[in-house]
Amino acid sequence: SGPARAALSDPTIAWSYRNRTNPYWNEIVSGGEAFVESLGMPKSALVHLINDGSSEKSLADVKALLAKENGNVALAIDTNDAPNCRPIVEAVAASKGYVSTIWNKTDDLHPWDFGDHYVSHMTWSDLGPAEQTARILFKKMGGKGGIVGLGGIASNNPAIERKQGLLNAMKDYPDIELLDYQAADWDTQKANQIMSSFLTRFGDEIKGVHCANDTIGYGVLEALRAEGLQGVIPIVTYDGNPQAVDLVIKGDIEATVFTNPHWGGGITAALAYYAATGHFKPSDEPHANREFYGPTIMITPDDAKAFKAEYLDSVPTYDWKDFWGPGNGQISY
Amino acid sequence: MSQVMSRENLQKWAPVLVLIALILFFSIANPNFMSVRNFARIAMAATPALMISIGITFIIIMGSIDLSMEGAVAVCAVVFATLFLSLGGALDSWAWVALPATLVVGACFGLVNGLVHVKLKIPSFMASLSMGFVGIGLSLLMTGGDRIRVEDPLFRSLLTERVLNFPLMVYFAGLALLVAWFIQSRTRIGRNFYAVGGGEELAHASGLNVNRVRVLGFMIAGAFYALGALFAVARIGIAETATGYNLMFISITSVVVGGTALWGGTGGVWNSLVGVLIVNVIANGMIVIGLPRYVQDGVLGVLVILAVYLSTDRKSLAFVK
Amino acid sequence: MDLEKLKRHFPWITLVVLTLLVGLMDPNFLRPHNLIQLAGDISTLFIMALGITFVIYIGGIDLSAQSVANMTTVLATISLPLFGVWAGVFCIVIGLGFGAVSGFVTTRLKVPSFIATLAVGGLALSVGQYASGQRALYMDATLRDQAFGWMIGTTAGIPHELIIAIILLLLAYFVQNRTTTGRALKAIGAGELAAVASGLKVDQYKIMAFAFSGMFAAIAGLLFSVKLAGGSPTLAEGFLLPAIVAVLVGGTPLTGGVGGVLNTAIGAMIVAVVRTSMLYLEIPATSQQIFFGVVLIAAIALTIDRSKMRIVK
Amino acid sequence: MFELQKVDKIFPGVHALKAVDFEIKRGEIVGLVGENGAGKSTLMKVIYGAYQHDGGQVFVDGKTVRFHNPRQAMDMGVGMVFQEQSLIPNLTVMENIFLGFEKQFVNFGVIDWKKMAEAARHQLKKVKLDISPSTTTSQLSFAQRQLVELAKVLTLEERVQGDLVILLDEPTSVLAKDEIKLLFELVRDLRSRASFIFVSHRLDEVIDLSDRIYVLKDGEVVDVVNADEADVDSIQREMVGRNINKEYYREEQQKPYDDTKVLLELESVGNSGKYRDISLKLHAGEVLCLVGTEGSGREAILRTIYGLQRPESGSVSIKGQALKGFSAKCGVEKGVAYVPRERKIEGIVGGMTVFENMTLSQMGNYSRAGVLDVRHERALAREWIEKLSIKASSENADCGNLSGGNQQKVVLAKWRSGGSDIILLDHPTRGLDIGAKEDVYDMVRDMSAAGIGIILVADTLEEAIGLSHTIAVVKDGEIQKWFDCKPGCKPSLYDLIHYMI
Ligand SMILES: Nc1ncnc2c1ncn2[C@@H]1O[C@H](COP(=O)(O)OP(=O)(O)OP(=O)(O)O)[C@@H](O)[C@H]1O
Ligand SMILES: Nc1ncnc2c1ncn2[C@@H]1O[C@H](COP(=O)(O)OP(=O)(O)OP(=O)(O)O)[C@@H](O)[C@H]1O
Ligand SMILES: [Mg+2]
Ligand SMILES: [Mg+2]
Repeated sequence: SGPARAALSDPTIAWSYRNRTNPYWNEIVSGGEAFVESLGMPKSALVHLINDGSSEKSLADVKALLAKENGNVALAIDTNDAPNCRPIVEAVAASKGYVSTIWNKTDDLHPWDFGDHYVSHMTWSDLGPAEQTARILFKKMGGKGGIVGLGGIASNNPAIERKQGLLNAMKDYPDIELLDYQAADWDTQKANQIMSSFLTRFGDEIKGVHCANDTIGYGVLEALRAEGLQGVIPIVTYDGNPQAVDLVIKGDIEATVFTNPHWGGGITAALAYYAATGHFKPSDEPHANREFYGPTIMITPDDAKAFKAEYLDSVPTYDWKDFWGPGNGQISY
Repeated sequence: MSQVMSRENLQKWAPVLVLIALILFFSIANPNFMSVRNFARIAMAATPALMISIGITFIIIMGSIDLSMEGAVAVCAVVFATLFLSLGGALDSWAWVALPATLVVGACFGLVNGLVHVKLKIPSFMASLSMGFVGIGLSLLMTGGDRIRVEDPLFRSLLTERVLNFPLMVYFAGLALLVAWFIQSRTRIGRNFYAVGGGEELAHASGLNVNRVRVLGFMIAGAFYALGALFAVARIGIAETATGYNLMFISITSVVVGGTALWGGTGGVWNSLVGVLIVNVIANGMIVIGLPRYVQDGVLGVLVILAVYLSTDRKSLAFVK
Repeated sequence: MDLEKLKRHFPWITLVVLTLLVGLMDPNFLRPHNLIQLAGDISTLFIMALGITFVIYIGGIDLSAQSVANMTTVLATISLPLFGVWAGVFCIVIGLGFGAVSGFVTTRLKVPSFIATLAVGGLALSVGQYASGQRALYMDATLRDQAFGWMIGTTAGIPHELIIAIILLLLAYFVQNRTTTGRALKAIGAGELAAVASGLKVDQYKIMAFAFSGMFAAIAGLLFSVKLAGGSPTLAEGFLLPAIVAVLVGGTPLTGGVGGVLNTAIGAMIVAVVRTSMLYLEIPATSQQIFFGVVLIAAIALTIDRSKMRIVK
Repeated sequence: MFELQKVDKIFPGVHALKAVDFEIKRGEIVGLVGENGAGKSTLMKVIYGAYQHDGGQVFVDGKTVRFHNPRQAMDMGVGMVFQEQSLIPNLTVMENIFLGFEKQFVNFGVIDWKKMAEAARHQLKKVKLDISPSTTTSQLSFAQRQLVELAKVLTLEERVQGDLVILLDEPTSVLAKDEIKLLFELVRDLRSRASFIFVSHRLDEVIDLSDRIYVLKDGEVVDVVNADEADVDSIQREMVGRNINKEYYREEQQKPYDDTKVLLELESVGNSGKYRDISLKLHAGEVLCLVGTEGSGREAILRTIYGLQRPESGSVSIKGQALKGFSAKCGVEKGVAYVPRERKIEGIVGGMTVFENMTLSQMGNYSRAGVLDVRHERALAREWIEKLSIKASSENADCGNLSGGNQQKVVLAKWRSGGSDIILLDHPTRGLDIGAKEDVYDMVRDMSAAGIGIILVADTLEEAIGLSHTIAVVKDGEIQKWFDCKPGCKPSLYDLIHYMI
């Protein structure tokens, strides 16, 4: 890769993400836009590359953008599928742009192998938090009884980790039985149907539900509501969407995990941008600053109100140059 | 002769037999399956899908196809939620207007769909596929990607209130089914669908305004998509762009599994009811008997092929496309 | 009369017009290098569309292509360490097999291709999910480059995927226009009963068409997983609709017997241009779907040759 | 009352109607004759609004009109019975009869079935057809459907005030004698109310029924004659533009066949519901004719020999070896050719060019290792277009756009050029004009002279008698009687009909 060449002058800032139909990504985008505004540019200055779950489109769009801007790009991206990460960063590096990634990346791929152009990768270690939510769930259940789990798209990293977290927690709870765990593909409708089928299959053996994210949680809640079981069977979710937080406050959800997508969206763009503009030189940073975990905040009925006040009612203004403060340390494999 | 009759009859009733066979199979595999509560759950899951399938049935009878339902449902769901909330968000206030308004929106969406199809002479497959994108886009534009919660207890009572163990929405769906049946068998437009499906050129040559029938067909379908959207929102309590996802292929599959031929002219809404039930029984049953997720797609596929295989009268078919 | 003659040329005229329109907005778009890259990036999707063309050409439809490609990415990744280059052959054969199954189900069991392929797609998906162990897999970089490196590089600024796509296109074109198979497929698309009454082995040809489709889907999947150096049962998500759109926008109607693989090449490029144009026209995120839908309607309205379609269903 | 002036109709590559002047007087029956592709159907479709004329004018009662669709024509009292069947099979008879005009039985969009059935019965009575209005149309026989179509057109009587114009495009080609008689009576009865245009290739019928006869050739009106001074020969001469050989069926060319060489043998072949215990031998150069009423099973027999249907009992052997596989493929490989009755569906592939159609059954002969030799194909096509004087703009013309007759010629050319030596002809001359018929008869003679065996299901008994060496009368799926038809000692119509019914 060699020494970083003269940095870019006002590169195009772009965010490439899955879709707009999901509150999580909307939060990410809002962060990205907040960052762009912090540079004194209008929201609209942020370029959106939406792949609708298609790695093919994701890659094609990025290449097209690089071609259009001649490599003068600061790109923040979730590559949608881990394998898609390599060709993307290779393409960006080849055209001397700058990219920061979140979530999906294969383990054999590292920013430092690309000099300065692959600025950073942030992911969230869902193992720990998912384990914690599980423990909260088990406590609520009195440490025994059957549970069911509904996961995300089976091959997605977060889906795998969140399931693993649940399994880890179970090691300490011999009386908890995992009745079944099925992938609900992050989809509310699917989750709803799977949950109601679970109710048929296990009837009142089900004492608790572990959901891989909030959208799944909504489906499960409604399936329970239909049977008049909401509030009777405790559930835990993940992501900490505003609506989920409200449900935690209402006590419908026992716990969810806030990964601060707003900050994540902003800071990922910021990393790419400030590296591109030469504000800092990635290759001078320690590995811990190039592959790191994002922040996670556990939300339970006790602290939900306070949390809402602090993070949601008025979105805090972040210092987009404090790249690593809120982070959670280097990624370990 | 009589034995020919019985063969035809068997073919005609094959979907029902398949449905019964499936129910028996799953019940044996897991007795819990055979319970009113579970049937209620299947019914709930099937309600929105049934509305969509009824809508597409009319189109398929005409020998056309409609792939716009995902977009249509998204638009209807979002429009409903927005209107409902802006009108007070309680069914016992003026907000009830949102219900009929949504049906109108659905019909209008169908109208545009139909006009694009007949006026621009674009095959329905493409026209509706494109309109699907437009619909998704519209709902996205309206919500900016956020989801809208509809929590009015009266409206949600469609899900929460039960009569004879079945939630209200199931009965309303049944009502809609009867209406659809009436349209199909008693009304002029309904019969014209069959005429167009049986021989479009001939129908035109004998003075039928085929394009008008077409457009009306898509409007009626649109209205039923709107109903589907309403039930979907009632079931989940959320209106969003994703409300319509995964409805396209499954609803068309249901229609065909029910015994309505894709080349038009035959079948009807009762077939679609059976088809929808078959598909939902399979979906529910596979989980109830504890099939791992990764085999479910395959199993569904095989069962669908089997069902269609049994219910098609191959002797009378020269070929299928 | 002249219009009639012109009609056949509408697809590529539309393509050129669209390209120039975007070019007006931003001349950069027209840089050869840029256009070549555009073509290169659509190649994988085009290869899948190429296969689907054969099925639509005989009046059917193949909805299994995406799932077959998904499965292939997994199988390719798994089998690479085992078979090396032969992993490619292995995948292609599997794809061919799944296609043939679809063909068998439509022709022999008389299940409409729309449903048959959807169902067979489900099978492929299950195989993919099972084989992947429900996780994203990645290829060892060196192994990949040894076996399939030739697939991805560029020569004289031309991406190898594009070259592969063009070679496949020429092959398909030859089959379609110069061979008895191609002629038979056309006859089946335009008048199946007459084809039967002329003593053609219609069922075999139909199964062949589906098998082609499966094979091309597998090639697309293989190419894609090599490109991404990995596989997952969802890697090829989002291929299907654009691929079908490419075929239809190119001017091969679902009624069959008309159009062909060249049209699909044009159609794929149209899809690529429309997709990229959103970037150049700076369409806001929430309007992109609408834009795509509307442009699609316009493009199809222009490209399809209705003179060969007696009725528009 | 109804007049066309200088009407032109141009299709891609075909000038179908050239400045046609045409007039129908009140209560008149106008005959319209012409070769295949002369433009009869096109002319009718222009009058009916199915096609729009590109030049000239149409007057109704002196006022110019332009019908943009059949609907408008109907409202002006124009109705048409089509050359091809035009009822919708999956609908009931009554729905077909009132298709597009249900309004009268509809209130608030709801159909009153009783009322419609009543009205339908009334219409069916007009054509003396005694079937339940709620029968599904697909269950009717050809003839019944034809009558239902007529009944459908006759609804104009009630619907439209004033004069009607009813167009009959070859209505008789599928009807049996007595049905034709019934049709003619009807037409005559209706003159008070309606004028008719009557298209047929059977000139005697035309002369018998109509008052004036328009002769169309290559899209031009070459003559208008009054029926009473018209005679078949002169009209034929005008249609074809040359003398018609009196010895129509080429009997004088009939050579005895070689009864030592058996090409095809059926031994007590049976197929439940279609035919029973059929045994026959076909020799080289023999023309064997299956005679029977509609639905007697002849077509089914042909389809079995060709391999489209598998017999349930008995054995079929071709050139000494028994058939095992039953598929069209096998048939063709064994040198069997089949000219189907459903020409547009099974005969030609619409949307494919003439030359592609001609080589479809024999691509093997025009390809090396699966690669086609298109130049060679074209040459063949040009040769046969020439030979059979097929009206097509070129060998690249879309077969689907050829007129019925010319399509048939393409089908024949396909098999003839393919060199099959057992040829099954199902109504080969149905819908053909004399010119074309002559060509067909010539081909039959040539083929039999060339030692080809032919099984023929003829359009008319005369044809059967004229052409065949041997006649088998089929009734209810069984062969009733064999006749030997050497020239000179041919059986009479009466002999045959006696065994047919
Ligand atoms: N839809 C069409 N498109 C192009 N050409 C057509 C079309 N219909 C008819 N033609 C051409 O117009 C001419 C007249 O056809 P038409 O069917 O009127 O002949 P016809 O007198 O009815 O013949 P036949 O006695 O065989 O029915 C023919 O050359 C035919 O090829
Ligand atoms: N492919 C087929 N499948 C089912 N039934 C058939 C088939 N072909 C013929 N039949 C039936 O066999 C009987 C004989 O029909 P066919 O058309 O052979 O009469 P036909 O003797 O050819 O009369 P014509 O040739 O004068 O029309 C009819 O009842 C017909 O419905
Ligand atoms: Mg005609
Ligand atoms: Mg017959």
